[in-house]
Amino acid sequence: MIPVSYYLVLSGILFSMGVLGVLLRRNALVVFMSIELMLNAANLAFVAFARTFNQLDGQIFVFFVMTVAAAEVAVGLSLIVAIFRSRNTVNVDELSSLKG
Amino acid sequence: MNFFLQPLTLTTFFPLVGVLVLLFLKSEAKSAIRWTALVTSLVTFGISMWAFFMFDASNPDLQLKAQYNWITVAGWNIQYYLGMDGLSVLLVLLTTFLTPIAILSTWTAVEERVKDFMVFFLLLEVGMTGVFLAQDLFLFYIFWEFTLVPMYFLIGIWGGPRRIYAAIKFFLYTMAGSILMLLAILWLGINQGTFAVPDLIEMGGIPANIQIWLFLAFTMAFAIKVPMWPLHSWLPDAHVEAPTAGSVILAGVLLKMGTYGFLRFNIPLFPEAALQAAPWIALLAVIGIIYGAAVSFAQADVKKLVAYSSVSHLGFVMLGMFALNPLGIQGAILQMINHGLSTGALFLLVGMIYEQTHTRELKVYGGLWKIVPVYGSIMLIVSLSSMGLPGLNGFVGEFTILLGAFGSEAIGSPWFAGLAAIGVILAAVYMLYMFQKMFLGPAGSIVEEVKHHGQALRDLNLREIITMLPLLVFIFWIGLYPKPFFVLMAPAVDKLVAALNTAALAVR
Amino acid sequence: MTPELITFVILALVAIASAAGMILSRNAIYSALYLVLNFLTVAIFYLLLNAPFIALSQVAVYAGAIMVLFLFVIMLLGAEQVPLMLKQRQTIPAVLLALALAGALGVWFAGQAGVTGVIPEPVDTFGDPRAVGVELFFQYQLPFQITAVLLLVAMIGAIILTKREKGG
Amino acid sequence: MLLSETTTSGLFFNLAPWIVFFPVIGLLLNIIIGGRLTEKGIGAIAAIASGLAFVVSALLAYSLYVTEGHGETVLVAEWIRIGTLALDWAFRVDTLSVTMMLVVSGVGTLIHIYAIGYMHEDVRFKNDVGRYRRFFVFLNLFIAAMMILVSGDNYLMLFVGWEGVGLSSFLLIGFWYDMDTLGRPSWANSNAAKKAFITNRVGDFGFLIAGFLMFWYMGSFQFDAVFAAAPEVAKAHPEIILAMTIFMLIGVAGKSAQIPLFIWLPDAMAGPTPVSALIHAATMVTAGVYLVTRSAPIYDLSYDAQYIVTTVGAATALFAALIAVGQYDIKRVLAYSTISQLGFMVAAVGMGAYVAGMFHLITHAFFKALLFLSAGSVILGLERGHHHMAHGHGGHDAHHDDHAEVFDPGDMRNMGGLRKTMPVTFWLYIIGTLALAGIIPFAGFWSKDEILLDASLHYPHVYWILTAAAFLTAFYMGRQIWMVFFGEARHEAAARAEESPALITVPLMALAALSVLGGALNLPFKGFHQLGHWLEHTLGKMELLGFDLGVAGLSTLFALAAIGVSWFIYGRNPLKVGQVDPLRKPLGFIFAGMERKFYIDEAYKFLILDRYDDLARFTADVIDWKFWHDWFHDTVIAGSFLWISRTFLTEYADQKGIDAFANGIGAFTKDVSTRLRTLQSGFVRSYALFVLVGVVAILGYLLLK
Amino acid sequence: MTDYDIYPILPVVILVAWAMALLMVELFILKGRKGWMPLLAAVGMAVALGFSLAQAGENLSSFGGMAVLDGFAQFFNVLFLISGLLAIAVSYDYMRRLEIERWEYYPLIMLSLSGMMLMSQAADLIVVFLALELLSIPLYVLSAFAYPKASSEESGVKYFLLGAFSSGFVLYGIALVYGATATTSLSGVVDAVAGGTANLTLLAVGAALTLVGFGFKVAAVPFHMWTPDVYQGAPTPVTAFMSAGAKAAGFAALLRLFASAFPVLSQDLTPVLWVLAALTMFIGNAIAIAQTNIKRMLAYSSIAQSGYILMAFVPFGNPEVAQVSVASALFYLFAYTLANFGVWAIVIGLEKAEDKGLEIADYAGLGRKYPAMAAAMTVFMLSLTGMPPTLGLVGKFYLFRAVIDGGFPGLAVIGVLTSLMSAYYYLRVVVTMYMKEGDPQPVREGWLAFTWGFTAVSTVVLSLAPASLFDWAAQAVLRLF
Repeated sequence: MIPVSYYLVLSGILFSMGVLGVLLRRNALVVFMSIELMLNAANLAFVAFARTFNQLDGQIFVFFVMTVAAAEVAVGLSLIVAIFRSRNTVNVDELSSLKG
Repeated sequence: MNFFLQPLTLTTFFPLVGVLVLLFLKSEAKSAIRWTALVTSLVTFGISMWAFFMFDASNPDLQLKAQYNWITVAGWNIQYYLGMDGLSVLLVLLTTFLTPIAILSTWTAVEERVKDFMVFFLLLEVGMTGVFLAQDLFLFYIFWEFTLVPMYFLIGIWGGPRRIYAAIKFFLYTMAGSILMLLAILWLGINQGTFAVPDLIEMGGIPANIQIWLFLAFTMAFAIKVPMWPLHSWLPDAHVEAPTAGSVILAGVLLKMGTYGFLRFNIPLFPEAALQAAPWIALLAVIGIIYGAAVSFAQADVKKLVAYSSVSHLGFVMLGMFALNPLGIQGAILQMINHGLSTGALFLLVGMIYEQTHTRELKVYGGLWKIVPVYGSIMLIVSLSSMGLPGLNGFVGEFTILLGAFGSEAIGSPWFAGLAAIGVILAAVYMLYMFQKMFLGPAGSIVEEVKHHGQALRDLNLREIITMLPLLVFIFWIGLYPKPFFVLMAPAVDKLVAALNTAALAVR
Repeated sequence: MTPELITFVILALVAIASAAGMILSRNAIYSALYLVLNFLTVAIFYLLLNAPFIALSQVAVYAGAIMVLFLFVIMLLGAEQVPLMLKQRQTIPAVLLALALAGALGVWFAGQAGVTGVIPEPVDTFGDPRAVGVELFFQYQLPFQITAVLLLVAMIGAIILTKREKGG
Repeated sequence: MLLSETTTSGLFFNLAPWIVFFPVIGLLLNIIIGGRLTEKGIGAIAAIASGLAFVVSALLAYSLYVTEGHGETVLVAEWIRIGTLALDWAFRVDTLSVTMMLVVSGVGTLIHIYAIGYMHEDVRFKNDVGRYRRFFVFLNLFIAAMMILVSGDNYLMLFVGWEGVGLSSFLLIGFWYDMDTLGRPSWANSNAAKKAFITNRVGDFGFLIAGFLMFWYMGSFQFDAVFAAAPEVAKAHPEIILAMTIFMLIGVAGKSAQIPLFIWLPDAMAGPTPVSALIHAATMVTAGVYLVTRSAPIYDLSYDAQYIVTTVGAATALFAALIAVGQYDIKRVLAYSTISQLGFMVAAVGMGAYVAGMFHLITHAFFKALLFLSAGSVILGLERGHHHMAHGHGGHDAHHDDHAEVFDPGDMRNMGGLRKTMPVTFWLYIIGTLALAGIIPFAGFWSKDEILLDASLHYPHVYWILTAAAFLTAFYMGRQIWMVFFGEARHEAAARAEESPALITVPLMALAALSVLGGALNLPFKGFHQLGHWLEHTLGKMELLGFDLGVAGLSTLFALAAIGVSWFIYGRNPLKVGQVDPLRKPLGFIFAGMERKFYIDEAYKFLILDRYDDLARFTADVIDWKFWHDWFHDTVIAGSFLWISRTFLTEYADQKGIDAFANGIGAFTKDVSTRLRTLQSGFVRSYALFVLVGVVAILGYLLLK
Repeated sequence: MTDYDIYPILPVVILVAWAMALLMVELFILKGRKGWMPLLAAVGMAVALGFSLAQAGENLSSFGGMAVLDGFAQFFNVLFLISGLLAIAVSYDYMRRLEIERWEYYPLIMLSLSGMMLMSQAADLIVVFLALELLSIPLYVLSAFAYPKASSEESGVKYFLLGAFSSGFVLYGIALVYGATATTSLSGVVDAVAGGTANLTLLAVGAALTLVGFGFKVAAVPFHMWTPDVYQGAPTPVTAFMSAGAKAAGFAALLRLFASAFPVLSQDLTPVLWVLAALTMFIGNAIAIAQTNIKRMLAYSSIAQSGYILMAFVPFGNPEVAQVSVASALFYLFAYTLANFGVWAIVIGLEKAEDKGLEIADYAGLGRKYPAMAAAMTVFMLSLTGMPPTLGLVGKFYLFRAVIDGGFPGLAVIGVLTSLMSAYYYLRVVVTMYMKEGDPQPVREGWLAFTWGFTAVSTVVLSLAPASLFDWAAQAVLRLF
């Protein structure tokens, strides 16, 4: 069997890539996807740990995270849609009228 | 005894009754507002006199104590603790005494937002009295900070052209000092388990190396308030911009809170540190004396001149206090009162003429004595008192201070007092300069100027004379027969000095 | 190298590559599709980690429902192209910091062999829907109810934000 | 309270406080009801108050006479009690203080009477009748203060009087505060007043320091206690005694116009003439002499101190006499003469010749008061003449019109030939002059001679200096007589001058009598020495010198010679209008120096006053305002405060919103803040970047820790 | 076996049920009568508040230990419910005035509130996470509630993106905590640590990452940058609710996690918290000085205030002091909430359509024209500065005491110095109100006036008699450890 730490390292890498996506992309949708990637990486870690302890708790946690992700996506996408309607853009850098 | 019927509680909080009444008055009813404020402050003075008659001068300890547990939950041990002893009794009376006088002086000077003015003024009185009476550090701190607020409004709303700048500066400087004190207070409260000053003094036992830090933290707060050189920069701004009554209270009472703080907290709480710091504070005090006098002399604005003279005068107070012997300390306490009376009176007088001429430039004045002889004579007496003419109050204070400082073991060298005595010469220089430029010599351009506007400079009216009269009485009384005043403070000061001597032995 | 390990490495590389593809694709649709691929590989990992129920949920909910929603919105908004613009001031610090983050996490995880070394195989029913369901409805009753409310909230929110009332 | 106790011994000691109370009552009466009284009434109240003080003094003297000089101390109230410091309001009645009281109240009363008439005219010439009352209030104030000075039982009470007389001197010098001596609108008189006060304050500084030393080494301010402790201190710390006496000497120099603080006295002549006579000749300026005499037990302990004091006195005597020669103002000559004579006295008491000093103090009070008042009479006479002259020309309010030529009634060059128009004054003046010049048998002869004799025995160099000064004294007085009373009138006003009324001349006659007979107080013959014996009760056994024909003869010879020389120069060929002083040519720049007081005032102004002024202005404008206030407090403290905040700004905030606090930091701040403006840029991604920075920082810390 | 006693979470249940009912009821209320909605919502909250108050002194747990009811939770529940009530009081008029009356607003507030309350009652990380989302998601929506106003939408999107980003960190942190201790229950964590089975390194990293997430929620520097933008853009009542409730919820979670589960990490995390607190105080105050828009100014001020509360975390590992310090944080939060709502009520009163009336300069003349309002504002400013006679001073006193007690005088010095800085900008509002001439025209509306009046009076009165509040805060933390 593969040492669980491999999964963890992978999860760390994916998480960091998600973070990087948030930092680099200007398309709000892609930014959002990157956040999903971060959540996903966390889920991987949960499942890996669950396997370590041979416990279901970690898996259950993942289940809840997915639900949360779904809820977030619903709200997040409708926000993005709303702002696209009024500004006709999904470029997050153009959302900078509030500053200082 | 009922909580509210204790003399000290009543003295402190009675002005709130006036505030309450004021809130129900229409702001157009200016006369009613003024009378309400005046009567309130007079009654407060009466109550403080009642307290004074119950005060036993021969007892060195706190008296008329009002002591209740206030916040004793959650590991706190905060008390509502008021008390009066020889160190504070005169200052309390000074506060309640000057307030009605200051209110009286606003009778025609303040026409704008009279109600707000009086509310703030009475609130200020609560804060000031509280500062002098509070015996619990927490309570003290609350009163201490609280005084800032009404004063800030008094300067900021009714002040001169740069009032906002001055108000903010006043607030920030004072607060800058006091927040460090807050930490020191907390340290004491935590480590000694109580905030009650008498208990803290009795406990003692703060290691010398920590004492120094606490001493410095308290010193920051008080030195800014005094103000000691070189922390005086807020003073001219605040004084020049403040309305007359504000200046009177500022000079008369608020500055004393700083010196009183040294006396009440710094010296008894940290005797070892006080002994170590004495020469340094004396040095700053002497610099302040000379510096204040010199700067004062060079001012073209009367009010500024008087303001800077405070730096010089309070230098004397600090010098005397840190002589740490009975002479110096008693002189310092008396000098606090003297400065309150004399400088307060000076500000009143400057305000009275300003009301007519709307200028404080020295160069436009001159020859006024001929035109307003009563005013000139009173100004002369007050100036003389301020420069320490024997027979008037200023001398008694300055003399005992210098005498005490000259032989003080804590300061350790007569040079400080010797140099400070030069301040006596310089005081004459700037005070006479002011008096000359305003009242002597040929009539200044302002006389014509005022005439030009269809008026003539008038002499003091009855109200103004009544305002000044109590001050003059005390100026002479203290000058000629200060013994009753010294008697009041002697036991308390002796007790303080005895404790210091013990500490001095411990240091050696 | 065991076959298992080879599978893992390959899948891991796919996961990383698809994540990179998502980040770097100019077109949001490609990004979404790369993300779906990433989710699918992760689902396989779940299977490898004895979490079949979660794996299925991952495919159904994540790769399926959620990403479809994404694609749907992308299409709705006209698949607007927002340039990638790697030559911006933030790129270098962002990359360095992300590397640092990955490095820090990697170092910690790699050093966790003591805890995460060889683990005994769990019982067969581990992670199957029934076991998960039991946990979910008994032990995790409260969170389960919360998620219900959460979804309700999300629904209300989505409706409010996208419903444009007449004259509003 | 006090009167009830007077009879305990059948004597009047307990009346002592009334020497102060009477004048105080007088001045209060005048303040309160004076407004409703006539001028005569006001003057009468003041004069009676002073007179009553004299009566009390006399009663005290009688009491002392009865008790054979055993004085008493009368306690009025405790004043300051702190620890070991015990100060009382207590009056000391002994022969020394009573002598001073008599002089002060005696001469004072005469001058009060004189002033009733003098001021009546003066306020009319100066066109401000309202000031009449004020004058007498001040005059009574002076009497009260002077009485406190001479009768106090401790140094501090003495100091109260000491400063009190300084104050009244200030008020009276600046009496005509809105003009100069010629009545023109000016700051001159008030400047003179201020100068007097401040110079005196310098002296007071010395007094104070001496007092501090006294308290910390001798433990008291009370005379007896101090004197009792002094010998031990002298043994243990001789330097302390020296320092104390030197500091006290500074006080003496201030009050008694000695080098280096004499500069105020000539200017003090700005005050009305009675003031010059009373305060700046007869009484107040002698306070220094009194102080040294009073402190005799301390001075006796230090030869160095005595040497210094006597040298200062002698130098002053000569120096002032020199300057007097070059003056034209009738009162100024007398003023320098006063300084010079004070020098004699200080020299005397410095030598330990206290009786001689006191003796000269008394006689000088008589004849110098006489001279001043006569000079005042002369001035009034000239003013009257000037008034007539103006009327003669039809001008109505002459002294008020802007005449092209301003008439100075005190300038001797405007006088001449007054012996005809003002005969009474002339004779009175002659008496005063002879007394001052030391011509036998006038009062001045006896007292001055005693000083010279003492000096010749103990301090030869002082003797010669003083003799030279005496010679010059006779010379400048002679010069004055010739210039004022002889020759021809050099101004129309002098020609039209009128004799003064009796109210003025009668007090002068009294003083003249005293000037003639005053020497009888202490004739240097065996069996006389009344004053010496009288004072011995207080000062202890004295060396009472006899009459030395050599010294007396020499000084008389010198005096006569000086008068002769002055006749040769000024009497033989009287000055003509516009003629320069005949001494100017032969003496050259020395005379210029005499005329200009050897530029002492200028030197002080340049070396001290201007420097202090510069220093004060520099401190105020540059150090305090520009540096502390604007730069340090506002720019550095407040500025850095704002800078900190601006540093994190994106948008450079609106300056107006931040008030004036930010002045002076604008440009720099703006630069920095624009550079850092992107921090709060509004960009989601950069916000996220900051979150990551935080995360990495924390994780990095955990990793590397 | 697991117990499902809902009593411990009864207020939450009531709130959720009420919110759902309200959504239904709204359909049946006639168009002109919808003004009943806020009132109904308030009644629901009041009922919940009543139950919550009645729960004082309880110490229960339920749902298999996932939810607890202790003094701490009760304190926060009451605080949240008060915030909620005040939020409704300040909302009603505002929504009508700015024409954004959408009746889902009130249920959303209530649901968010239930998330906050769950947060304080959570004893399991999963509940913490879900509660976090439950409180956040309605807030994302509410921030954008004034759509199609651009600034409001922008604020919503920003808040959402950054919020989701930060919850990613929380989640990852929880994963690591789970990995370190094999449990998500807080008591399990404690047991694991005590039993020596925990991997402390992983635990530290996990705790640090949760700290990041919640640091975002409470606006700690450097996770604060969303705050001013979102506060400015969101409808002002939402901002008020956010700045009081959401912040308090973040602190509730942090306090519970750190004080009860992670004390063992104090060695590692104390310096981190120290720096965070110092930075937050300093930067929040420093930037606030330069603001001219009152909403932004208050946003930075709220950042700074978080810094003060964060100070109380610093000694969390010192058992002798931790009680005091947590209690002081509670106390201060209470004081902050009162003053904060008061300020926002006044800001709402002065706000005009199209973001007018939001400059500090717009407050000129308030002191003369509307003395009571200005006086109340002054009280709030003084309270936030920490001046008497206000609760803010007492709160700071308490906080600084905890910090000094914990042995961090340096931090206390930074604290007092930064309060000095804060005095400058708080005072500027007072200066503008009283010392400058102007003609402000605030809305005069009963509920707004009630809000600022009530909070101002409470702020002053409680400062004079703070004992009961002290006691409450102190009791609240007793069972936390």
